[in-house]
Amino acid sequence: MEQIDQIFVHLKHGVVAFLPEGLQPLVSILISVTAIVLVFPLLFALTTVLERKGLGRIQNRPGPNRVGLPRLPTLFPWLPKLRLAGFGQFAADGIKSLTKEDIVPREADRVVHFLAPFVLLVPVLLAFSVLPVGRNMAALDLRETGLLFFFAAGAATELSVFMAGWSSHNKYSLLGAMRAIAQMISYEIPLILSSLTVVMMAGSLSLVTIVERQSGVNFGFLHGWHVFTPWGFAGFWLFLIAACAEANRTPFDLPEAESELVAGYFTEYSGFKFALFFLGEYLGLFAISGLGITLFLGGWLSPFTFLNWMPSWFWFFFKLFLMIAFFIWLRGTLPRLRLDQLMNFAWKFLLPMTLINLVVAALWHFTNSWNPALRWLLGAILLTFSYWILGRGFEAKFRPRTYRYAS
Amino acid sequence: MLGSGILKGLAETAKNFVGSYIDESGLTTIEYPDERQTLAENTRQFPFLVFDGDDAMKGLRCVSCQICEKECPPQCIFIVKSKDKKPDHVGKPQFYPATFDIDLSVCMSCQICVEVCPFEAIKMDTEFELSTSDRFGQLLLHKGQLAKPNSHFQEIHPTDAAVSDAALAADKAKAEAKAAADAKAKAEAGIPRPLASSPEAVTIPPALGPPNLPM
Amino acid sequence: MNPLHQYLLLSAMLFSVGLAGALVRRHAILVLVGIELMLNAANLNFLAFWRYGGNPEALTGIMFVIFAIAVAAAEAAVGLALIISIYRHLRTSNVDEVNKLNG
Amino acid sequence: MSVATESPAPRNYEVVPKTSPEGSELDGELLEVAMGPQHPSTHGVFRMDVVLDGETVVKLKPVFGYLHRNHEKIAENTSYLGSMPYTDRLDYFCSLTNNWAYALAVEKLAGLQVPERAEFIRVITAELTRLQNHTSVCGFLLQDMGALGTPLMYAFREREKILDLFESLTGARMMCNYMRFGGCRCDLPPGWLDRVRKIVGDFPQFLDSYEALLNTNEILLARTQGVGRLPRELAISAGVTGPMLRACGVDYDIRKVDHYGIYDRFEFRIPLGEQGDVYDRYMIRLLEIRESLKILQQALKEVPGGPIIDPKAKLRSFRPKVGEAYGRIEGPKGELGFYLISDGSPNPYRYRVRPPSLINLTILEDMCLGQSVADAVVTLGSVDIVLGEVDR
Amino acid sequence: MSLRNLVHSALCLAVSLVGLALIYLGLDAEFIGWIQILVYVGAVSILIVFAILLTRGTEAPAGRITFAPWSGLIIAGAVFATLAWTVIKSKALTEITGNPSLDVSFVVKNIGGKLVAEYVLPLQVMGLLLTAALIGAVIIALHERKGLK
Repeated sequence: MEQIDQIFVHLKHGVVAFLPEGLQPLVSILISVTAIVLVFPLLFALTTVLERKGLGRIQNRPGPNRVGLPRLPTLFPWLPKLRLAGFGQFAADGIKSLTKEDIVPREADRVVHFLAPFVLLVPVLLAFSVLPVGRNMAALDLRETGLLFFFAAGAATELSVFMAGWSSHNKYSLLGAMRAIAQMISYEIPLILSSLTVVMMAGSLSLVTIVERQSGVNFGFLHGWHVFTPWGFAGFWLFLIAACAEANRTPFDLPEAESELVAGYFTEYSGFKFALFFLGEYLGLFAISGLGITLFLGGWLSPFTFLNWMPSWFWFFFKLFLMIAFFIWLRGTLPRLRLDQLMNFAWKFLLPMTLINLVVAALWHFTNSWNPALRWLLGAILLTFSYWILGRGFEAKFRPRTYRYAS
Repeated sequence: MLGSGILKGLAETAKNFVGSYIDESGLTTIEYPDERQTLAENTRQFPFLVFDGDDAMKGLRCVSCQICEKECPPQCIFIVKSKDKKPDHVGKPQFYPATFDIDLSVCMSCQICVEVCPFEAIKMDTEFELSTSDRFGQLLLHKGQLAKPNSHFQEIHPTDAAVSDAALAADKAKAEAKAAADAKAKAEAGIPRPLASSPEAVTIPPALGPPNLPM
Repeated sequence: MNPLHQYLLLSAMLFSVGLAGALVRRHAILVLVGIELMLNAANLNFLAFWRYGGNPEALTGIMFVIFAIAVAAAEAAVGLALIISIYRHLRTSNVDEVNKLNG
Repeated sequence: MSVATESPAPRNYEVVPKTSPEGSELDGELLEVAMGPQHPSTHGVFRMDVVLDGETVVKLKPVFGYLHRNHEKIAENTSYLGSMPYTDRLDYFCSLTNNWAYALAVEKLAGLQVPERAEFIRVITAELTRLQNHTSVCGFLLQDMGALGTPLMYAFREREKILDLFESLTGARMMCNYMRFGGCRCDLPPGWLDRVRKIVGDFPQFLDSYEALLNTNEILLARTQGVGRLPRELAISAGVTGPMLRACGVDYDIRKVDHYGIYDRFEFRIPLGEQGDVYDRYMIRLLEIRESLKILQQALKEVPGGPIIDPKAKLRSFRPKVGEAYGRIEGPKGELGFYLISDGSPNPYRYRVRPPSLINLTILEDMCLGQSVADAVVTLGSVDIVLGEVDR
Repeated sequence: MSLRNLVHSALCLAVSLVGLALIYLGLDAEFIGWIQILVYVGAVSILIVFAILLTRGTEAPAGRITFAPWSGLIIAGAVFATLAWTVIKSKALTEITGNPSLDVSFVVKNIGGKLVAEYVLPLQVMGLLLTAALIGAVIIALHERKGLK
């Protein structure tokens, strides 16, 4: 089992060991980079199909189920028609986007227009490098500043959004970019503050250390994930909401609100550049989900100690899958917020909640000697109470109505 | 509490998601080329001209009265009346359409031509795969492409066909009775005159069962 | 010429570029950009001295830079708000045309 | 329409000139966006010329006519019967109610009596039409709000069943062309009423789940309440009808006012809103569906036998006597009326449609001013327009 | 600084700030480097482009070099020359040989510790300053709008 768990690590070490001493660090890095660049885009490809299938099922339709392997009757006459339940769709989409005409508006700022998708993609891919996807499987363990690196990389994507929106010379793009930036800046604060609780408790900015800190065991079988504490639970949901907004997912998909802004900041992109934006968006979602998993859901740790025999990377990707499924589920259900409501929500609800959560986390830290149940209850009560108080303002304003009938 | 409505909605979509795997009847999608829906009997797509017998051009019921051409709302029917006449199903000599074109790209499948036709000559087809690769030539359908046998009509619209066949049979019976009476009268008068046409020219398919019409 | 020299020269260059921008360009935002550059040049100096100075454990340079970044952010926010406000009033963002107080 | 005088669509990125009438303070910050005619949420080829201050709408001009097909003039040059299939294409979501309104006008003109069975069939089909229109409109509204089609798909799933009914009755799913002057075109196919009963019986269950999906959803509440508010007086003076008018609290339903058809035989209530905002419009539609179900249940109990068309009605060479008539019904979108003048010829001398969508759309600017673009889109969705009817 | 298009200038500023952040990383100041990217690239440069858009200066020739370009350049050049001369000639600097292999693993923890111990007063002041700046910026930016309505 240990072997399977560490199979990729051993593989890498094996390859590296063949090389001369001087090349080893370089090749080691290159292998990690290649792994990231291969695995996550592949995951993206699968996700697009899964998302469409899942949304289809939510909406009572089968979703894509036609495209499988091309038959190529001249080459393989014996090959039957394989539909693979529609999982060939992503290849078809990819080929389509590659072969489509790349249209650049006449008035666009060509250089910036060209650079924008790459400026989006590069930081997002960089962000993956600090995520530990399994035991000993972080491409880069920044002992000092792992989390900070992640957020710095995330902050750089805003620039790309602006570049795309501004250079297209399209009003929808511009409005979409303005919305996206306003939203990303606003939601970065709750995002950082909610992850700050974890940093406080783990006492480290290193994601690897944070995962290791969660490996404690409760009740003899349950791993001590942060989500099993009141501040971790609240923090996880706050993080999830903020992550949703950072990744521009429903109900916070205003920047690309189809019914209002056509496609938001990438309205004027077509062909492969559009695909890159799409890829960047999804990779951003994966990265931020991966961060959520690392911070709150125990990273690559299994949920129960008796499941420890399963490989650690399996658990990471399984959790990632669940997170993405949750995002798809949200997308299939919820309508979209309005910009001012979005801002109000960020500043008047999320921010106070995250601050209170910080206080609760501090309380948790200093009541270490208390009875665990009491400690739990105290945190839960504090958080529920503040949630209720903050939610009341909304409920006073908006509520379902009852209607009268004409006599 | 804030969020309860969202949770309710999520539960609903989850129910539908799971339900779509448990009970496939909720999925209304029909995977078209592989699966085909049985069409309702009343389905109407595009008109066709009914003919009796085996020879399409000979047995065409249309007498080129041009009512449909006049009534057609988008004016997609084009008829040129013939110079000569040929016998219709009761044996009466009638004009026939020398040209009968319907423009598929203009037709809006309203069925008014069928309703106004006094000769049961034009009916609606249920064929809907009408696309062609040539938008100029092949969308204008000519008489030869439009003519379809009565058996086709009986197959796609059995109820309507029964009514129409009964009406035609009644017509024919009446005409034959009249002809017989005429002949008798003529015979009685002692001046034999030939019938307008030879009865072999008209072949009428055996009428379907008795017209038990749901009214 | 040790590394410290190089960093200091770079910082001096950055400072001069910022200064030139602030002096030459008349667009208020670009003036602000120039000031940002100068601040960053100062930060670079602090870090260089912290790194190569005698007492890196004291972290004085880093602390200074942290505060400088915070101040710079605040300054940028207020400065840009002012520029927008001025633009709304006077329809210009050229610093030379903002001369209402000149009487 | 204003299309002809419209200047060509503005360049993609254009600053409003400094000499805007608002005064020099605001100019330069305004953004003029032409939403449509190719825009995902304008329900067809409709254009809103919006002037935005940031995201706030300061000016909105609805521009329509892209789908103008000369409907009225064509009808004046075809026979009375020939216009019937064209009425299907006015509001292509509810062709049967369009048919009915037109048939009603011609029946008034020609003095035809509709047999009782036909009246029942008309009520049943019209209410089925209302069901499918209201469910899908609510779906479209939520789609405009960003609910990614889930409510719309649920609505379409139910609509599909109703369209199947229409198909087996009239031969077509949307372009039914079913009613005739003095009755209906053909009788019900065997077993049709049982199918309707089953669908009507299952519909409340669907409605419950539809309402559970989003009705109490906080995002929906926040997006719709207080948005696109239409004052009662403005609604009355602008001639707004249908669910939009009733959402403002005005008790006006032509089914109750005119007693056309046999509606006075059925018991149903008229739900009324208070605020006249998007939420009210949405909820009024959902409540109206329940009332329609009540009508359907009552009507399905007692469909009589008999002829389905007035024996006096002629298909060919139909020439009503000289005169004029206005026939109106409560369509799903509002008062749908046909005004006809006959000069005794086979074609109407004047043919005029009162399209509810168009008249409800005229007050779009009043509802959207001062709100954000997102609200304008939602407000447009709540008006329930079909461009076939708006542009004619 | 010489580009005509203001947005291009702002984007170049972002690039140069990223470069500066990389230099900070080279100086073993990881924390500051990432903070630099987070604050400058993520916030300040975005703020600047926002301001550019709001003042509609993107295409306007308002940013042209008009006033006394040469005097400004000369002053800047002189400043650079003086600084460079000082740096190169400075005796004190040559004595600082530096500590080429600095273990920086203590930095982040110590920053936290020092912020709430030695530097607690500056931290408070900084918080106050940021709050004041936030409120001030909001008031300045919103004030005019209110007056119009």
